[in-house]
Amino acid sequence: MAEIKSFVYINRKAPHGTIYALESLEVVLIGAAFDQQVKLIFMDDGVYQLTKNQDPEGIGMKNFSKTYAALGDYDITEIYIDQESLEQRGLSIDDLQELVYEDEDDDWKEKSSMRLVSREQLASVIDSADVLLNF
Amino acid sequence: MAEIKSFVYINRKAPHGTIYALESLEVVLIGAAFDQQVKLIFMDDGVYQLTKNQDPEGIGMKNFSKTYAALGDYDITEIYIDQESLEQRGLSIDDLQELVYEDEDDDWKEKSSMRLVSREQLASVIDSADVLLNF
Amino acid sequence: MATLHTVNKSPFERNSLDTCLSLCNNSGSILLIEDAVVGALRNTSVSERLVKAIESGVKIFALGEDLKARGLPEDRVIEKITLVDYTGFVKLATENDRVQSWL
Amino acid sequence: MATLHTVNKSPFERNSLDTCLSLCNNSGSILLIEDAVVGALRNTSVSERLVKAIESGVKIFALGEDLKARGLPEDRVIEKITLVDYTGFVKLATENDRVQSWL
Amino acid sequence: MKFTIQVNTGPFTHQASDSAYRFTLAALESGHEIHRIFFYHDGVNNATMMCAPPQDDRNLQVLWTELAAQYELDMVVCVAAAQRRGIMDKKESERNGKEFANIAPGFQISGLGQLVEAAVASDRLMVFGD
Amino acid sequence: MKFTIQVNTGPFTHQASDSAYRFTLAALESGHEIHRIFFYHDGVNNATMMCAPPQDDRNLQVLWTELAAQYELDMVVCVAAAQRRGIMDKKESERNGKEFANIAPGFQISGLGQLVEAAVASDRLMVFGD
Repeated sequence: MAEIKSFVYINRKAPHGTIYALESLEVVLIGAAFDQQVKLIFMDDGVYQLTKNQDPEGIGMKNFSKTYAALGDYDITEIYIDQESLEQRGLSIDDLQELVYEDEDDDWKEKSSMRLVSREQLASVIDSADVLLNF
Repeated sequence: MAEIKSFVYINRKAPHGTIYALESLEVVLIGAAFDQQVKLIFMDDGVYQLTKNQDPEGIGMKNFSKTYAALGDYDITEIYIDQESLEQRGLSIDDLQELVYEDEDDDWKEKSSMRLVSREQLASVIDSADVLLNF
Repeated sequence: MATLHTVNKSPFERNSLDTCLSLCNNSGSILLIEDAVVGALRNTSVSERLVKAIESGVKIFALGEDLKARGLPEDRVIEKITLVDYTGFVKLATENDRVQSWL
Repeated sequence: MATLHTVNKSPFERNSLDTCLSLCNNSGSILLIEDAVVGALRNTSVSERLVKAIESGVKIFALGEDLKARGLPEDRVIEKITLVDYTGFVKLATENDRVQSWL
Repeated sequence: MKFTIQVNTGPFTHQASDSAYRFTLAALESGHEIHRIFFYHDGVNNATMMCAPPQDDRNLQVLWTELAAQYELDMVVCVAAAQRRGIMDKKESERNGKEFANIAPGFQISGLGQLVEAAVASDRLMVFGD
Repeated sequence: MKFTIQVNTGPFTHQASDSAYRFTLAALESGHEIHRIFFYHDGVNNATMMCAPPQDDRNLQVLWTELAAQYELDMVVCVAAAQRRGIMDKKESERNGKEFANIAPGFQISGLGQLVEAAVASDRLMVFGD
């Protein structure tokens, strides 16, 4: 397993209504241990996974949305957000939690992992992946 | 259980891709034994449940579409097909199997159970039901 | 004879809200639950359809617990959509004559 | 670097085909399987979008077994959509560089 | 008022079984009667005694079982749907040549007629599903 | 070519597990290698030995078990997803205080790392789901 592959996780489902968002995050975190190149895409209803202030106590579920903040610690620093999906849903990037990482090549400065992109840019991320995981 | 209620079954899912169409039919057939008034609606992707010449052998499933022909024998004689759903899907009523019943009040003449209706007509079928079952 | 319609899927992903709107007359009520509550926000690609339904007399509700779970602020909800809790959901089911779940 | 996109849900019920079309460039292929094969017919509310994609260079396929299961006649399928069987599905997966399943 | 609750999804994967549970609880606490809870389609998976979710997560099977005990609820699992998906009581398990039963306490296996009967006998049928 | 197959849905409810089975069979018959079949989400329900579908219907668990025996396939069920949904081997069953195991022959329980490892080691990952 010396080969390094590019893994792209595409998150398209809202959280809580189905378990896909939670179980996808479990794969991403486990996958981070494998030293592959990892990119995450949040698009369609997947953008709701990153909304601030989620509080699922009233529906009896746990608030796993806080776990996304740990992605930077797992060296996951490329997170693509589909602009069109946000717009359709009346959301802006400010409605999402900010995901950051510390750049070891730049004196451990804290930098944003989030990239607001167009469909065209997403298409090239997808077309450059070795492995696509869709949730 | 002397009371007679009006049951309306709304079928909105394509067959084979999910089991809902098959398991819905099981409820309808069991329900027919209860001497209630029964109406069936086929709309949205539910209209595909009635297409002629289904042959799911190649996907390893059984062809339960033949069972719909028995609905008349179970005294289910009011079957509503949503015109708009057919049109969106490039289908016409001729693409569907014809469901018939024998009218005991009219010398057991064979009559069609199928009624091609508008959304407006469907709305009144729904709003006159006692029990709505959605598949 | 009023009908309560429930919708539980995101209107950006599925057609069930649209179908529901096409079959809900002006004595009816619609309750958005689970992932469907995302449709309750203002300025989305579906909000105009909901506003039109409200203007035609349809009453629209959304389950507050589901909105809160998804981090969607109450003050961004379309005006005249009423938030209810589970007890309010039960009450809506009793106040209407039947319940139609658009699954 | 070509991508095979698979879609398995009805385009009349879900947004996955539309999303797929918006992200499939003209070197890509789309295979319709399971309930998505209903989108392969001519004269539907989605057929124009598929024809446009084909004209732009996207190759579109549909799984014949799934069409047959649903009683949809081959001669009603959009011209230039190619029918394949499961062996053809495997072949498409090998001929492209990666597979993206729009679930 | 008398309710029948139909649950079409398994626990965890879809929120619908949580919604059904919370609606049922709210109806009972509002003084209404639950005539029957009917588990159909993947809903039969609510009745497996084998679930072991993480400690900090809810266990819907246990929640249903406890609610049924507290309010003496009639929880019926459709036999045809259950056989497809592998939920068995002792009788069904023996009849199908299985080694054990896996249905949790408070649930019982019966036919689809129990759904139709319940819909006739209740004022409202509430369907929760995918 | 080397494939890994991911199965996200239980048998019967969604066609995706049938599609996964048929794709796997066609790949094997075309001379390709199946590196691993990984069952995730509701896909873990393919591995229950308790299913008893009608006589005239397919039994996907049996089909998977037979295919695995014939081609010596590595069929892995995700442990976290399986615990949520109540699929256990003997070890997991004892650890979770259950009375028996219900995993069918040919399936084994392991971690999500097995999915990532398989995706790295294979030429193609095929995902079948809802």
